Amino acid sequence: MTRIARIIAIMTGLALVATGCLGQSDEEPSDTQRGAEATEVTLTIAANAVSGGKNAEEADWIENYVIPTFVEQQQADGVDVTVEFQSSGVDDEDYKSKIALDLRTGSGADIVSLDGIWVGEFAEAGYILPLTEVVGDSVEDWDGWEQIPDAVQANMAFNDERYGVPAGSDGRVLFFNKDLFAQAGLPADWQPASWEEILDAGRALQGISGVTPIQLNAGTAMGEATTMQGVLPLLVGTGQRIYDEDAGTWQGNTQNVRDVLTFYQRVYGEGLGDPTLQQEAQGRDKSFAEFAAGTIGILMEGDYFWRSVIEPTAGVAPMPTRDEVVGYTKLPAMTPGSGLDGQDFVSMSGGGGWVLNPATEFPQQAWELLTFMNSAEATTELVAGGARLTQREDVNDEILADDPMLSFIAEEVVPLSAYRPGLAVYPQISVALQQATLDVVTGMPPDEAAAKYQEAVEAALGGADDIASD
Amino acid sequence: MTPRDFVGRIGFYVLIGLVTAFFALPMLWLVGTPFDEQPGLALSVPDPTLGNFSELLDNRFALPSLLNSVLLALGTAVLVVAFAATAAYSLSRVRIPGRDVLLYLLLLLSSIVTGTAAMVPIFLLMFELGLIDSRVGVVLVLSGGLLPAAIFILKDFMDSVPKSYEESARVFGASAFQILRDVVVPVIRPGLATIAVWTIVNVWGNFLVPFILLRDADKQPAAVLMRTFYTEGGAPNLALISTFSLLFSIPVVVMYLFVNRKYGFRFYGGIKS
Amino acid sequence: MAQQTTLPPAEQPAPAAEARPRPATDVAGLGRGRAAAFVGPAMVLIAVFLVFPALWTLYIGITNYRLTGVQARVPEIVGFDNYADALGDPTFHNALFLTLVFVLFSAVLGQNLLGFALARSLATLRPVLRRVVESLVLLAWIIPGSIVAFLWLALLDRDAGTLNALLQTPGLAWLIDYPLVSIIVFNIWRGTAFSMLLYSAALASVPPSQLETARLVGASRWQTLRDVVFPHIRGHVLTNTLLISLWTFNDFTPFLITAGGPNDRTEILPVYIYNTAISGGQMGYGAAVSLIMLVINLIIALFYIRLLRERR
Amino acid sequence: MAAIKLDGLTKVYPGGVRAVDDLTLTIPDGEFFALLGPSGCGKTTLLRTIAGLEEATSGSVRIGDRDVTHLPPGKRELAMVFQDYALFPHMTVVDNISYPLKIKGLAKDDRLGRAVKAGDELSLDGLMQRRPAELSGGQQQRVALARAIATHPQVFLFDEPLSNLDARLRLEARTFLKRLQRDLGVTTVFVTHDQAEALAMADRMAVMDAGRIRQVGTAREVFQRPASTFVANFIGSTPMNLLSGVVRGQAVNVSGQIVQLPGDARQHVTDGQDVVVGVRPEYLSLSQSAADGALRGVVAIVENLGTASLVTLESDGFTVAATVADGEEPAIGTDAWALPIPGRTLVYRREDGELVDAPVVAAVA
Repeated sequence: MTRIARIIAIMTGLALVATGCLGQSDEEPSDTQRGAEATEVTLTIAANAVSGGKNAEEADWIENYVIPTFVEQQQADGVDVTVEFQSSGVDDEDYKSKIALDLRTGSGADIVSLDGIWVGEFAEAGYILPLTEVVGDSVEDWDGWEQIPDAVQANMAFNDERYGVPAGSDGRVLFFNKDLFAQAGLPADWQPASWEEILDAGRALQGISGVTPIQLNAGTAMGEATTMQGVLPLLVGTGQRIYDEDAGTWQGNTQNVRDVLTFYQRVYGEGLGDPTLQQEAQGRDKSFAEFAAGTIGILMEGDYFWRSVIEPTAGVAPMPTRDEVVGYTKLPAMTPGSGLDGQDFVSMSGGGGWVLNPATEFPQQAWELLTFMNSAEATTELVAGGARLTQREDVNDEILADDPMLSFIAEEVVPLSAYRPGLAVYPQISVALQQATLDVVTGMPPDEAAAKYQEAVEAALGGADDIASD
Repeated sequence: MTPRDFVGRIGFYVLIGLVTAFFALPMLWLVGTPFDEQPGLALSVPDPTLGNFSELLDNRFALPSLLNSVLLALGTAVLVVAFAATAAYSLSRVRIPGRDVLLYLLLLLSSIVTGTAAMVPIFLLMFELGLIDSRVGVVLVLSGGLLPAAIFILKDFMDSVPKSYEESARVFGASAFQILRDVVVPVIRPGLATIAVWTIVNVWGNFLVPFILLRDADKQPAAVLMRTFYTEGGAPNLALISTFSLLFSIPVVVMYLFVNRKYGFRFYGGIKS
Repeated sequence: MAQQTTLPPAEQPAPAAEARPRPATDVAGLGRGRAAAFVGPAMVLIAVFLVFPALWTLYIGITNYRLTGVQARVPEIVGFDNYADALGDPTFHNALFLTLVFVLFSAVLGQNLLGFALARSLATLRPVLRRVVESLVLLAWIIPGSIVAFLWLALLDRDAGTLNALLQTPGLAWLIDYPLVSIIVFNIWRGTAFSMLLYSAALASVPPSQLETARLVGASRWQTLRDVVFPHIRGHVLTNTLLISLWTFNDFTPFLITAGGPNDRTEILPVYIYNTAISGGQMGYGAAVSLIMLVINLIIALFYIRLLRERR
Repeated sequence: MAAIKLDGLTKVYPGGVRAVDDLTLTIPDGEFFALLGPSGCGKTTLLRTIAGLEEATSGSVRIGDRDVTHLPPGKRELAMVFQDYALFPHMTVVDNISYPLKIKGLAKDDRLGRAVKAGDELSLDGLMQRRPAELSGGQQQRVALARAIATHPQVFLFDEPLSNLDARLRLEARTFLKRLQRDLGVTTVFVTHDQAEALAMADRMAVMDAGRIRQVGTAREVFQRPASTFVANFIGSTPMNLLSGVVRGQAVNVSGQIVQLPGDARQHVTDGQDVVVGVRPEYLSLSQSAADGALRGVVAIVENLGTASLVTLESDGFTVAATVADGEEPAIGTDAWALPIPGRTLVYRREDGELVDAPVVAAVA
């Protein structure tokens, strides 16, 4: 009976405050020292990782290393800590929805893994707060910050405030098949200096039958892969970010966007790419498989491709000859010096990090756990299984010494890298970009596609005020 | 049999054969791929291996998630069958003004709640009710969404059962409950079985509701686990997916076979043959 | 048997509605109290876990609510802007048109006709054969959607697909070249079982004597169907068409196969809502489209009822 | 065993349809009583109201010395056989028969014993473990009867129990039911729309129309002296000749021909009154020559009824049918004369269709 009574009470209550119930009331700043003296503490970590599934290494690291080690350390200090792990391991959008719902209701885990791109929209929604507001000024004193490059820190920052600690980084490069290059008479140490040189290499590869010279992600079916491993790296090669934070404007129908779309037109219009593949729902996976099978010449991807896709043993599209056959090179700007800040080469980076739930009962202990997770030992432990880029320079120096590819990313690519804007409207802009590439791939002239893109951006932003166009 | 009939009969069997092939063809992948050493989308005659299964069984969530699915599916089925049966019986036998309109309306509303747009209200409601991370909560939400259609189908079904059964039992002095238990339920049992299977099938494949409402990975059902067999880049791990698909299908298939054998898996069109 | 219950005599000025047999008010002797107790639990559950969230969703439809961002903190009531936006949006028109085509061909025609044909022809098959065919059709219905999606991806795959291997058409990208047809055929495959079950039962209720009468007067197959079988199963046709249309209208499974592509050519309404509400984060807009979907469903339902309930 | 007394019984359905209208009737203990009438006349509603399946709007039902008006059906100590028998398809024959006993709380052995006994009485031994779907229509009917008998009720109610049987079986079942009822001596009410069935089986019957009883009586009474043109029309395997006419002195003028008024009718009619003369074809003797007081017509149709033939004569303004013995049929197209047998002619008022010697309201016992 009580449950029914409760349900009825809640229903009437909710109906009464219907207008207010969707919004999040601004809560008063709470005591950052709450629970600091507790001797029995329960902390929860949530991540989009699950043992035996997506991001399994991370899940195993949390369960097998972070939790027991931290609990032991705390016990030594006389604090009885229980740490729980909420694992998910699903599609990013679904994970995001779940985390948003949790944070919105003031429930959910104390430490939450978040993609850097979500930080802005979560902050705007009031779901997360700057670390100093959750924990206090002691956040500044953490010695780990010195080890994390500013560019990487920016990924978990919003409006110049740190909202979380980054966990790793990456960069985009061009991968190419040296065997095919040799057949086409191209050098094994290929380093294009401009987009034109990429097209030249593609044309050279065109002569080999059964080979798709260039895989440049395009279309809506590829989703964010089109944006992150296609449009945006090209766009920064023209000298523009998709969102200019200083001016507060988005790229609309600009020359830069048209340049990017023109490049797409040349790749697909000249038959250097496979337009059908771009439209298949499983197109990206198939492009991986084809590259692994040696039927794709050049492919733009993040280092994830190297360490998780064509990794010779455990990759999803394992390529036993990876180390000998696959070459990688920085992505050139459109023309030398045309890149962002006058760079000759460009890249985009992504990556996630850890934020603290503002509603945590134990902000101090949660921070302690968070810093432990981002300590050099813990970070080293995380990447023990396979090399990958971490957020910490000291760790990278140590573990990447044996991995030329990742050292290359860490040393040469990340410093050139740009990040996506973490604003709530970004996904719609991203879809508009994907659509524009699709239009071009299926035959629409770049000018027209760019004009259509402009309309979509206007619809998403509710007006043309914050759009740059020329 | 005239030659024309004969040709017609041959044509009929050819047609049946084509339809059968149409329904069987896609399932070949499910049967073959789990045993393939290099599982892909291609259908190949595999060199049979059980490697994929041992890889899957290394996943500590794999088998428990099937159990979780069973719990959620059975819980929902019990609730839906019990409540839909009593409600459909009552609605079929007692005239309530506007009941048909009401049923249609509920049926339509149920389409909203099963969609993604209702995610926020459902989550907030369950949060206020303290039913987050509770299997009971998932069962309640799923039941609420499935009940209208279940009542709709069962009422249709009840309407075709002669009322003289119940009247006859009343003349013997049976109580309303006895009538329900001894006469109505046995008579509409194939319908109840159908609704139960329908419910289980719906719950079995539902991803969003359990995913949003459950927190503990150990409580997540197989439909959620299935979504974890992708890499961070979104590429499916076909070895795990194909193998798990097979395991994931077996319980519902077995259930269907069981129900089919025991109760006859069909709708009822009146009692008189 | 209800025929001669309580017809009013001709001398009494009975309204037209009374001219047909009246169902008794309470055959089971439930009484009002027990009837309410029987309906009660289901209604409470539906009210709390369905009607309430559904109404709330409708309310969200008049706001600019988002799951994240500023609008998550302070959603504003935008009235019917979402509806105006949707109704003026060509991608919505596209989604609506695709949905109607999808429902018409895959459910109303495809599942209905194939289900009916199967129900009719299976009765004449040998039991063993019948069980095999029936089970296959039902399996397609029972296997969870996420698995089924893979089955069809494997079937229709451009390079390694079973269908291309079978038809000797290597490299034919079914999902790119014939996306809508593909998901229509897929949905027929997926959902025919329900219609088959329902029509099997319905056909059993057609008195054999009437079928024989039709044969005696030399009616063609088609005439028999139209004049003898159909009048008997009219109600079942209504129920079936209504349910499968509704389910197909709200079916999300095609997303797992084509993700709405290529170039939105299979972006049916549920996929459209997913893309706007979840991927695009526009919960308010998605909720508004849900209501539009509901209204369209309602119109379709009313249309069917008018079409098929004329005898009442 | 008990008598049934209905007093002022009325059943009004929501919507205002009076299915049973202020009906008073007594059925003595042990009587086999038929409710006869066309579809929709209220006979089934009346039966269901006696059973308690419908609640009376007003009036009372008494069974024996108990007022059962407000008792639920199960407490009225009666058994009912439905038109479709209502055998539970999921129970075997023996379970079906013993189910009421189970409801009444009898021990298992007890109810099995009684079920087997009832089954034996109705020659169902050997079928006890079958399910209803595996029985023929006649067998199903016997199971329904056995189920009714096994409860030892005070009253049997049959709702068209023979209508689902084929013609031959129906005749057998008729005899069988009648014998069974006589042996058991249980007061029985049965509903039928088939007048032959009612005539053959019932001790007494009530002919109903529009929720009211139009006549109550024995088969002979109802057949020989239908109390109204309605009853007259309804009873008899060949319909009664009903001829409209006007009283002229000692006779009735029917479209120019004269029919003598029966003696006892004369005092109830006035000269010039509009009446209907009723005479059964069986009570007309046909001759090929003119006879005094006979109706003349041209032979139009001859129908063979087996042992007799029905001859229809056409005249200006009316047709009249008469039966003749086998082999005495007149030729078609010839003139013939139909002479009413004395004392068998009935006269009805044209205005309300009632028999002239009867009170204005239909006879109610």
